[in-house]
Amino acid sequence: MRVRSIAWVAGAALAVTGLAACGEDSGSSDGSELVIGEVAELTGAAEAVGGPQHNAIKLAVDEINAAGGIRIGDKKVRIKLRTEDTKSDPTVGVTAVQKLLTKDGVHYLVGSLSGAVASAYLPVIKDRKDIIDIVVGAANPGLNENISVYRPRADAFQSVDAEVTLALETAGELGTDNIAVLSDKKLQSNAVAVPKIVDAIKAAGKTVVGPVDFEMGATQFSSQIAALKRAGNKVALFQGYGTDLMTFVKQARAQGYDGTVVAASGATADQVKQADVSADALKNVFDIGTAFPADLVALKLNAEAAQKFADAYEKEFGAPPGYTSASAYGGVHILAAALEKAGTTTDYAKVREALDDLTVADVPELAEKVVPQEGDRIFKDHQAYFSLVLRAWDGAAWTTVKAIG
Amino acid sequence: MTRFLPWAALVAGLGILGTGSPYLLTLAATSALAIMVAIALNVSMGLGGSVNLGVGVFYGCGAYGAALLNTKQGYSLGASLVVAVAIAVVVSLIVGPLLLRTRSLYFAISTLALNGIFVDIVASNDDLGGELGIPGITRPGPLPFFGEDGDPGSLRTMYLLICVALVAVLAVFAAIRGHRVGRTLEAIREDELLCQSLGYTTLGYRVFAFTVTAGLAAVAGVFYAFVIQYVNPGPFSFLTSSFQAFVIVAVGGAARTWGPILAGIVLVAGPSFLEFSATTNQYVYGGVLLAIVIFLPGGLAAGVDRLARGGAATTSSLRRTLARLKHTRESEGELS
Amino acid sequence: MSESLLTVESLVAGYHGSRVIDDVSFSVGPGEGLGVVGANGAGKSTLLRTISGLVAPASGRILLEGRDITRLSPDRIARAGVLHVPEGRRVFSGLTVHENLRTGTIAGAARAGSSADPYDAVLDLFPRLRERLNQQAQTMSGGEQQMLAIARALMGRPSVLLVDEPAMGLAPVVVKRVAEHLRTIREHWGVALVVAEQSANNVDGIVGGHQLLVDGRLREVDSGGSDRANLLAAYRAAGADVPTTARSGRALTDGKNE
Amino acid sequence: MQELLNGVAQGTVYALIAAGLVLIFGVVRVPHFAHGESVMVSGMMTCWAVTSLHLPVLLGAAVGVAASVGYGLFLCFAVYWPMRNHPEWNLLASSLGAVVITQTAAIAIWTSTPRVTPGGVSGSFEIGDAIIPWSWAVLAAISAAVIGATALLVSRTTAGVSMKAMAADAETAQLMGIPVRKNWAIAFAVGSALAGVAGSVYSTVFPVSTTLGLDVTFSALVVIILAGIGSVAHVLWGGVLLGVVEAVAGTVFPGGYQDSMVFLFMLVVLVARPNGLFGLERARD
Repeated sequence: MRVRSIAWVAGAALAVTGLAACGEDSGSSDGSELVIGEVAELTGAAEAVGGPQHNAIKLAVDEINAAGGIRIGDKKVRIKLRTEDTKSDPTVGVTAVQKLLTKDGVHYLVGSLSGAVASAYLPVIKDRKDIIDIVVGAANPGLNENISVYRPRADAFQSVDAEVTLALETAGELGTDNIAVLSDKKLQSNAVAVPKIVDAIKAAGKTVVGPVDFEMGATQFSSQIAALKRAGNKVALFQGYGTDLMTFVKQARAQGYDGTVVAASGATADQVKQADVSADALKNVFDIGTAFPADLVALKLNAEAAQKFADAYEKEFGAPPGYTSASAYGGVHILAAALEKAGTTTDYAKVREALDDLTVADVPELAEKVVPQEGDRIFKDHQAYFSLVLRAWDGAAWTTVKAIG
Repeated sequence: MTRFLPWAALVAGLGILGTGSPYLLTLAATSALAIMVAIALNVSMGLGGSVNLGVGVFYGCGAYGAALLNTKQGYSLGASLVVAVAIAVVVSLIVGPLLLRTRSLYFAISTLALNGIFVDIVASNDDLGGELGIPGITRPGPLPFFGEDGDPGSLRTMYLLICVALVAVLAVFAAIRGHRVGRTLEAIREDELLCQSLGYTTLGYRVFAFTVTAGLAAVAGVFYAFVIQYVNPGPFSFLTSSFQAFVIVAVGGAARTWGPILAGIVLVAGPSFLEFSATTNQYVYGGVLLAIVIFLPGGLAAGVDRLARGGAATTSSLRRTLARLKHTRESEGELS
Repeated sequence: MSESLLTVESLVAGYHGSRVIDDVSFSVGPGEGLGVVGANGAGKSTLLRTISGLVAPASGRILLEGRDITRLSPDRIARAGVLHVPEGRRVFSGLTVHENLRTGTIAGAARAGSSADPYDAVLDLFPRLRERLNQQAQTMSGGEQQMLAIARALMGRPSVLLVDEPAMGLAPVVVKRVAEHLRTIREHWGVALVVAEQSANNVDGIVGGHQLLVDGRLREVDSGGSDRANLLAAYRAAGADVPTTARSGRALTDGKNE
Repeated sequence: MQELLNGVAQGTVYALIAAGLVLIFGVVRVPHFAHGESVMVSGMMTCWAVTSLHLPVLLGAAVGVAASVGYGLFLCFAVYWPMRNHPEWNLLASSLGAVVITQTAAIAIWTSTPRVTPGGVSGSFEIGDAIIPWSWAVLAAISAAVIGATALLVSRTTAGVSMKAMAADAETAQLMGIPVRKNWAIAFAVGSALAGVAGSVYSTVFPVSTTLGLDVTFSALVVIILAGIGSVAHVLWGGVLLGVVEAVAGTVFPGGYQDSMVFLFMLVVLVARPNGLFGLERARD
């Protein structure tokens, strides 16, 4: 009696879910509205970076809609953003993408911060010629080799050369033979970038300390610092997020490590403040990365658009943009510009063509400095390249030391 | 005859879901996998009373085994299933007797540690894909009756195979639960010393439960690899897999055959139908979990049960049996 | 019987729906004793555990000095003056003798107007314990642990002391000594004693002849002395098996569920 | 040398957190997996009080500890106490539910950026060739002192003895008139206070984030396993041992197996001595 009743409820629940779900496939919208799906890491491990990325996407969509929408031919099409949280979990991510594709009839995706999530949903979209996925977060290699994926965001390799060059220069000045590599082992991009860094250093005739691993969100860097000190190291490359860089620097200085640190972390002023790191400790710490709006303003590159974006973002969300915010913001505008140029939202081959041919001048909203490829194009093989800058902390803000490339 | 009705209802429900969209198929397939892991856990936790917080290890063994076998050796789903599950069983037979020396919370923590070690190994070892994971797992072709183009991407085929596996895993659980072995496990859960004094080799039974859990979880893992076509360490960590399986069992009702199915629908599949913000979803998840464990100590299965019986208090016949056994032993021990 | 200290009226209790004790009534006054005699599983412990609040009764009342304590929690019943020396002694392992005794004071301290700290008086009664104050309780012999368990309860200045199988597992000499202590407590301290035992012989000297036979229901046995034949006769009269077979326990506790 | 001292400093904090958990788990047998959330709540509140209310660090710490105690007592009486007769795994599940809700709320309030409370002790001193920041020494000293004080409290006061009695045998403790509800409150209040002290002091030295709760709980559980559930004082050795093992593992295995080594060490200890290295007491089922 007992078992049966439960089973009935279970069976009935399943059946109802099934029936309810069968009738739900919604067609695409009536033409006055374009549904764009966002694959977002709003909770879980990648939440800290995923949040600001989501904010920037929302900001761009709001801007486009405030201007009436995307101009397709003689009509204006408003964007409806459908956001699905992946919980930073690949399994949930696959379900989320399927939901966007099926239930919301989405053909355009933006987002994807987590490399693992992107790798997991890739099989779902990779052979789909009717889908265009603008990846503005995940930096792991290979993603953009797929027909559906475009990446207007620096991949894992773009800062490698600059980092190694700076590290070698510094090592030369200090007359030291070894360079340490600290690597966040949880970052997928490091799995490919770090071996490349190590090879480059070795090729220049220096020895490598490490790679010394740490884990995202570590509170303790003692053993890493001790390893550096044991090796008599004077120059370290730091491959990880800004929050971890701050923790490392603060502890390293307190424990008597005074070497130069070259990082590609995208650290923000907020992170420095939250971690309570002194300006003294941040002496000889350099961060290399794609230019932030503030850098562009300082270097007078794309300054107007960058300033506009930074102001709008700060006004809307009460905080400065995060690590991938500018890429995310630019990504939505790139997609909109391509759609306008193609003059269609349903001929995907044409939209892809437009994306391939899109030039930097076509997207005045870009809040980053894209390095134009052949023919002033944004993408080369679906990948965009960015001007890098070298930043240092001046006691109140990260300031641009110089532009690279 | 009516015994088979619930099973028919389950099969019918899964069948109806099988006609749904790719989204529904994916959601149902991934939920079914989570439920399978929970059913696997239910053998050692529900029946045996050992709270195994490392079931993700064996889920992962299945998934990684299948991923490696498929991408490196070209094994099919069937062959991977046999080999990967065998690997998980062997691993469980090695670590099981060691870990099972501990009891209750100590056992829970040692299995949790095992889970930590497993994730560390697969994340740090490049041969196992490291953090990048293993992409490119090839699904089997569509089942013959779908025809040439009936099931592009084989998603529907994968879904059907997972359903078969789910029903099989559930049947294994029900069979163990109904068998003398299952009843002995439950007796061990309630009073291990008593069972030992009655001549049962309790460690043997506990290792058996641990191994069955490992094997069934590995089955789920193999299907995970083939349906997602990509494995990386994250989904097999304590927080994602073991935590979830534990919660499903606790919420569904430990030792109850249909408990994990109910809880899986509520906790895993359910949130996808809620159009709340991500944060609200988390609150709802936590709140539902708390409410059920506080107000329905026997889990959802017991709650449904109570509803069906008009609110009468449930009495475990097992407890009565044990009380009787206990008295018997005491009487024998002290009077004879 | 003069004024009644502890009164039990039509008590019914058991576990998981089974009735282990069924319609039990009795009362004891200050300085009086009551032996609860029966086979293993006959419900002695359940009776004591119900009185001290560990088992919730299905029906019936328990009164202490006229006050209804039926639904109080075990700790409040203890603080009201009913202390329970549990089966198997259960001294706190990991605690010293002194610490074990101190846990007992908590029950007494809660009652206002109680007399002075019984610490010295208790140690005078059990001089062996005084020698071992700093010893870990679990390292002592069974007899010493039994003394400690009784002494611990005495620290709570009980008006009623429930003692569950004080002779269990002890050598006859030790049993005799424990019995003497308990009698002293009843006669000189004026504590009401309810003592559960399997053997009527053990209880006689302690409780002063007043005994109840428990076999699920209680039967009062008017045993002027330690008359084993009487007891067996009473058992048969109650319809139970003679308490030397394992079956009796099962039959008595679980009959209703078979 | 440097690593050993680092390990000792970190270990005393683990010990302090574990000591709180020992009180809660030992006395009332609640597998309180939300204990780490108490540490987190205290750390975040301390930081908030110092940076937003501009309170001095000591007052900020008081705010943190108070929040932590409030949090612990709330869970005790809103969640665990009504469930006191439920099976242990139900309590475990409920504590995990509490973790999910607490963490979500904390991220909503404070985001997940790690933060350090400003105004801690600065400077460092040298022992041999090792450089020890003063803040670490202060952290270790406070932790050890608080553990010592708690151990004294447990062994010298009636409340402490009654908690030990409850830990040894809850049922018999009740029979001795030991008030269960009150002792639950004491155990949770004191246990969470220890977590609170750990959280607030830790936040002045190391970054705390809203997501650290479960990790902290795991570390505390490892310490308890090394030390055995019986004693508050043993926990100090368990904590130091964990800190040192972690530090040494980090040095010997720089390749990222640090966590594994700690877990492996714990497993070896568990398998070899299922009741903990220093455990005198039998682990009850």
